[in-house]
Amino acid sequence: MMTMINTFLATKGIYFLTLVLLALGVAGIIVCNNYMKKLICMNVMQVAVIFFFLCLGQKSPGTIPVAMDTAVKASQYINPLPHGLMLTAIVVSLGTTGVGLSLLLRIREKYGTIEEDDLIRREDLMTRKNKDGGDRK
Amino acid sequence: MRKTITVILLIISVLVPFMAFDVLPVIGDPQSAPNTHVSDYYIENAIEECNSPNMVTAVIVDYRAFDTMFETTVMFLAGLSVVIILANKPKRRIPAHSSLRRMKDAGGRPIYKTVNKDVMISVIEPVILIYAIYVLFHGEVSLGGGFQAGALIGMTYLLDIMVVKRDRPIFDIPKARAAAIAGFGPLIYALTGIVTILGGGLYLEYNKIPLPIHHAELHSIGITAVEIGVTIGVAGTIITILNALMERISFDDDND
Amino acid sequence: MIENIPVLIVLLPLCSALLCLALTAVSRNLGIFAVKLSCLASFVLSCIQLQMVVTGGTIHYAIGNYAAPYGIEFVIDSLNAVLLVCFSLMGFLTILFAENFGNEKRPMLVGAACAETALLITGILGMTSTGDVFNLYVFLEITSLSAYCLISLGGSRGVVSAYRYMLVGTVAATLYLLGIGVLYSVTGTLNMGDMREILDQGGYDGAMLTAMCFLIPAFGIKMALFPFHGWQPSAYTHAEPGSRPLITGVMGKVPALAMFRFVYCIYGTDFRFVRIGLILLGIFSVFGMLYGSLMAMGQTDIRKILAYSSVAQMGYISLGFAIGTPIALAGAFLHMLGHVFMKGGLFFCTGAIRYKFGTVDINEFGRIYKKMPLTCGLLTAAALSMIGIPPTAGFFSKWYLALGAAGQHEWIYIIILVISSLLNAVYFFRLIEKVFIRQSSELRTRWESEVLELPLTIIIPVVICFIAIFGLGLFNVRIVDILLMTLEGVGL
Amino acid sequence: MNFMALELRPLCAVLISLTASGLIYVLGEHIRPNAREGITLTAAVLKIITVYSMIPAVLAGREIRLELFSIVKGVSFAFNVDPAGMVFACVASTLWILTSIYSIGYMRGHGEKNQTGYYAAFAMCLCATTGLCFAANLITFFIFFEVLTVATYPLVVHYRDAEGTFSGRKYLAYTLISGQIFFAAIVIVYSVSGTMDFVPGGFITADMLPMPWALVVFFMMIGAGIVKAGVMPLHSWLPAAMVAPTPVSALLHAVAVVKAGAFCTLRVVLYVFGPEMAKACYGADILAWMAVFTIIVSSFVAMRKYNLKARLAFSTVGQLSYIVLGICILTPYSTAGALYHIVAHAFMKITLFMAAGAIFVTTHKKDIREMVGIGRRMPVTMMAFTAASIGIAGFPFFVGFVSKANIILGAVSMGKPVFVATLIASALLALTYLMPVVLIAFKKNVDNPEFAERGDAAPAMLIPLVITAVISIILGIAPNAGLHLFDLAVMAGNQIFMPLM
Repeated sequence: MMTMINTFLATKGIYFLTLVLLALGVAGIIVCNNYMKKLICMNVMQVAVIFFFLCLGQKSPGTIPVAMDTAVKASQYINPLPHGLMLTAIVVSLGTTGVGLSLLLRIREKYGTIEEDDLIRREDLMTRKNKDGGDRK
Repeated sequence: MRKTITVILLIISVLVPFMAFDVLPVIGDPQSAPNTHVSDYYIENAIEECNSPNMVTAVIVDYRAFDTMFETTVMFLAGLSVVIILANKPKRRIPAHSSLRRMKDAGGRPIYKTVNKDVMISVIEPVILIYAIYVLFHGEVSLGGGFQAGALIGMTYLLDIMVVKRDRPIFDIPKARAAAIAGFGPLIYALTGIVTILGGGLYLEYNKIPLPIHHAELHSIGITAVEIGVTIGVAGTIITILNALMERISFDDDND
Repeated sequence: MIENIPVLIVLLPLCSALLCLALTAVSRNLGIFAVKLSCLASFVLSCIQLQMVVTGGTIHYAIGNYAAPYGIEFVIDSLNAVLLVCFSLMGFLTILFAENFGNEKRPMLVGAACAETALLITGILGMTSTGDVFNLYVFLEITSLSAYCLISLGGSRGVVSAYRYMLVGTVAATLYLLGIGVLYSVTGTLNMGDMREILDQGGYDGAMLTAMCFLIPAFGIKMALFPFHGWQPSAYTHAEPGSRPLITGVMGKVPALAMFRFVYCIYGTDFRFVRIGLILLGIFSVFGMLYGSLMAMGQTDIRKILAYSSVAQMGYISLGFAIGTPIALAGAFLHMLGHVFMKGGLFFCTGAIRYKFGTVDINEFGRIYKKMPLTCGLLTAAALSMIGIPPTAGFFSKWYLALGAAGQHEWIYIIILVISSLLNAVYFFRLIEKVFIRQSSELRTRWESEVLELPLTIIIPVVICFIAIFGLGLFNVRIVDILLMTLEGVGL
Repeated sequence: MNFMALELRPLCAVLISLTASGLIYVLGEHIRPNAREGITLTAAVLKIITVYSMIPAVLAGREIRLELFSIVKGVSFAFNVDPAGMVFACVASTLWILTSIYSIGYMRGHGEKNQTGYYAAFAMCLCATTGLCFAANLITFFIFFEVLTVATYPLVVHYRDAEGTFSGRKYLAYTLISGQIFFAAIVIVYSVSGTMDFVPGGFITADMLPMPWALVVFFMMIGAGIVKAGVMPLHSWLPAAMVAPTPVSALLHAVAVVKAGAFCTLRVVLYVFGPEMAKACYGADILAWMAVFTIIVSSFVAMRKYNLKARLAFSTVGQLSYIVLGICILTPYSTAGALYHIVAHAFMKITLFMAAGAIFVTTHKKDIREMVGIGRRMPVTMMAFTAASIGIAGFPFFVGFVSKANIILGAVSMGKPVFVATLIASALLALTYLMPVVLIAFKKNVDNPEFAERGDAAPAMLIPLVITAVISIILGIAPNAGLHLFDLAVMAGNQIFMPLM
């Protein structure tokens, strides 16, 4: 039993960790009431996927993929592709976070809150106000 | 309701991947599919084909250069979006919570008096800038590249606006202008591709750049050109976002 | 030069978007003009490309001249050649239309919004053409980011719905990334064609099933398929009016195309669990078709009606995928094409009515047809097409869907199609009733002209959508033939 | 070149009305009413010429066939002018011009609003009707059938009031639901048989559709037809649609809509399923009994209605079931009779409706009980009304006799005494609900001051209704007069049953 777990952890344990991270991110997005926390959870989730990809690029005897001399053997260096891909993913998540933050800023300026239930209450209030205004006209 | 969904989702998201553990490769296995199929080609041919010992750079800006072009565009897009989103201010504002009402809309950028202005401007900033340029041009051979260089330049700007008063900026770029400049970064990238098309090749086929030199050199030139584009794009975007946010945020420690 | 057309179609809107702000700073209309010109050029090029594909077969365009699994590849088969024509046309029309909704006093903001729309078009066109799964992700993010921004432009409600969409959309993108990560871990490639070849060797069923568990919710969220549609109604309702036709008409279709690519082109119908996936998809679509229509009945805001009807219409498209025979797939894609013009057209009408009268409440639409006959003509045509009255496009796509379902003996799908069209009829005839029959209400006209009912830049999209709805209907066989060139090989 | 021009005639007949409709919708508000109605009349005349010019070819036994382009994969958008379609097309195009003239009188006399929309939708209806007359296959037929459904809707809601809206909704509910079911049935038929071309005698065989399914599909297809034809219990939209102006009622009842339903029944029973299959799956029998039920019940309902138009509406419900019954008896005689009844009923019922409309415009009377002595004020109108009433009852030397006699002949030859009895009884019932109107109108010794002096309807209304009344008498005496419509009907009947004999 212990050996099984040990082998599992040694060979594939890291996947488990990334998936736990992912699950935490998803759960956070659903559970959290605060929009800022949701944004953080979103980032956690993205980081989990980035880990996942980097795990795929691991190679046991390999080193960083910068060629030391002209004769190159494939087994010497780790897989450069996931790193390249994840650079893109990081930039994308950065961009998304930036947009998310600025949206949050707008929300807070308009509604004065970034708590979800509070916000929904305020939206309802606004709708009712608009309707009343319409009737009065 | 929410809790139930969460529990279900958590169970699914942990359990479903469990069946995937069987199929996922063992960590560090040199014979696994991702480590053999395409990656071997990249590792073995990067120097010869792209004249770039840094294989990650070769992948990013040569083999998969098209991705990176749109990645830079995503940066630009994010900057532009922040500008657009923050361009409108609500006219009538719902009164904030009592907890929030304490924060006043001070306006203006915060000034950190703890940082020595003279040291910052005369010593640290030039060093960072030179380092950025080094990182930019050296990305091809060792670690580094356009993103890092752009980020460094952006940081210089951040330092600058932290130490200089608002009315006397050293280099002050309005956010719309900055966004326009950020647009030129990906444009340089895209135009590099257009040049290769004009040279008779396919898009971003660097060895068709119409210059009379060896094709390995052409790859270097192409890579450098797109890295410059990336740098401008990233630096411009960071400046844009900083400017846009600074106009709106009043830090809590403003009045301290 | 001619062989570079696939990439130029995507590049032209991109370059114009990047330049748009700088050009706007030079002169206030120059940026928008450049974007318009590039979108038109991109439409023309995609028409030429369609011709090339029809005569010469599938185009493989290796970017950087690196052969398929090593570099990024654009694959233009007859399917996405047709879709590219349709999407680029809609992009051009939206750019024309959007110019009327900017804030006159802030030219830089107008230019920026225009750049965002152009980037949205870039993302859509790129997602349609690409043959690389990671490249698809990058384009997906470009599409999403620009959509978040354009939705947030529609006032403070828009900001909130954009934020919600952003959270859900990012979850979808992350799930997509995870799905392709799993596929990458067993195949070691990111190229769609190469992935198909490796997966065809067999023995990857577990990984494929896992990836499918991630991919179906991912695409489901992005295309607003029924149980994942939560973000959609408020986002479509509050999006910026100028670019709304593009967001509502085209944005949901591209993930559907990507889903098709994964299910039929990468997985293939030999995949052991394909039946389970298709039945699941069928259940989603059936409930979506009923739910969307039922929800739409209860609304009074025309934008909300149309948003919920989109949930139902996406159900039609995924129903075609769930049936899976070439003819049903052709029906699904024909519906995709038709729905671009129907929903886009209806939102052009909504925008036009809002532009002229400043209202979106259908209870105030009393007899506006007297004042805007062209717009109301399109409104009627698009509504009839949604219901599926011949000879509009909607009828023929429904015909192929039903024929495919009959071929597979899925009688329940035919019954649902009939019920769904009748439910559509309920709320669309309510709309027609309001427009043509209700007592005229007193609406203040915001825009007056002796000659035209609306500015020319609104009339052109309206008229073209009108023609397209009937053209796609009457000449559907030509399009279906072109679509079947690809679909014959991949369907059940 | 000449050959090409000949072949395009069915398309021209459709396009003329379509063009007229488009022109009226676009230009209607910008040109004078005279010009607008000029468009209608010109189109009507052109259409009549086009349609009539095809009669000799059809009589000679040639079928004018025109395949345009593929409308769905494997099926083309095709027209095929056969005798049955020709009969209906002749009726519709002839009556269009008369109804148009009458409409001008009625609409102007009554000062109606929304006339542009009215004329545009009317032309659209005629376009659809002609299209479905000449349609060569199910999908072409269905396209025009649905266009007709939609184009009639604005006419039903013409007054834009609450009542009109309600009856519009009712109309749509009935026709759209049945239309969608028809659509599903077409899909099933196409997927089992692989063809959709109408064939005299049908193309569905028992091995394509096993028995219980054959009956289900039969009723799914026939549903659309019998809803439009107003067969009970699916008739209730038709009396509700009475709120529309009288010319619209004339169109619904006489020219296009209900006849399209009857024609749809004809096509489905005899050209898709065919006599053998229709009999084998018991569809024809069930339908025939529904028709018998409708004929009797509608007569009794009509007696209790005192609104003239409502009474006429229920009369239509009954008369249309004659056609359905004639089709379902499945003999050449009865089929010819049913087809000819399309002609007969069209001319008689349009006379009645035009008369009712003329009375309404001239005296604003709707209720029969208020019309005592009206014959004195409007003698010509009421004479025409009388003639048409007698015709409906099926008296010899009136057009109704020819058709009913043929249907009865068919029933006799099939040995169905109940059908014969029903037909004869209904003739008497028709007398009992239409004759009172005539008797009240010409009641002697009444001095109703309203109707004291003579003042008949305006010529634009009077002339068409006199013409239709005269035609219905002429056709009764000489069924083949002019257009050889009776020959066409007989030809159609023979065509269908030829393979069986």
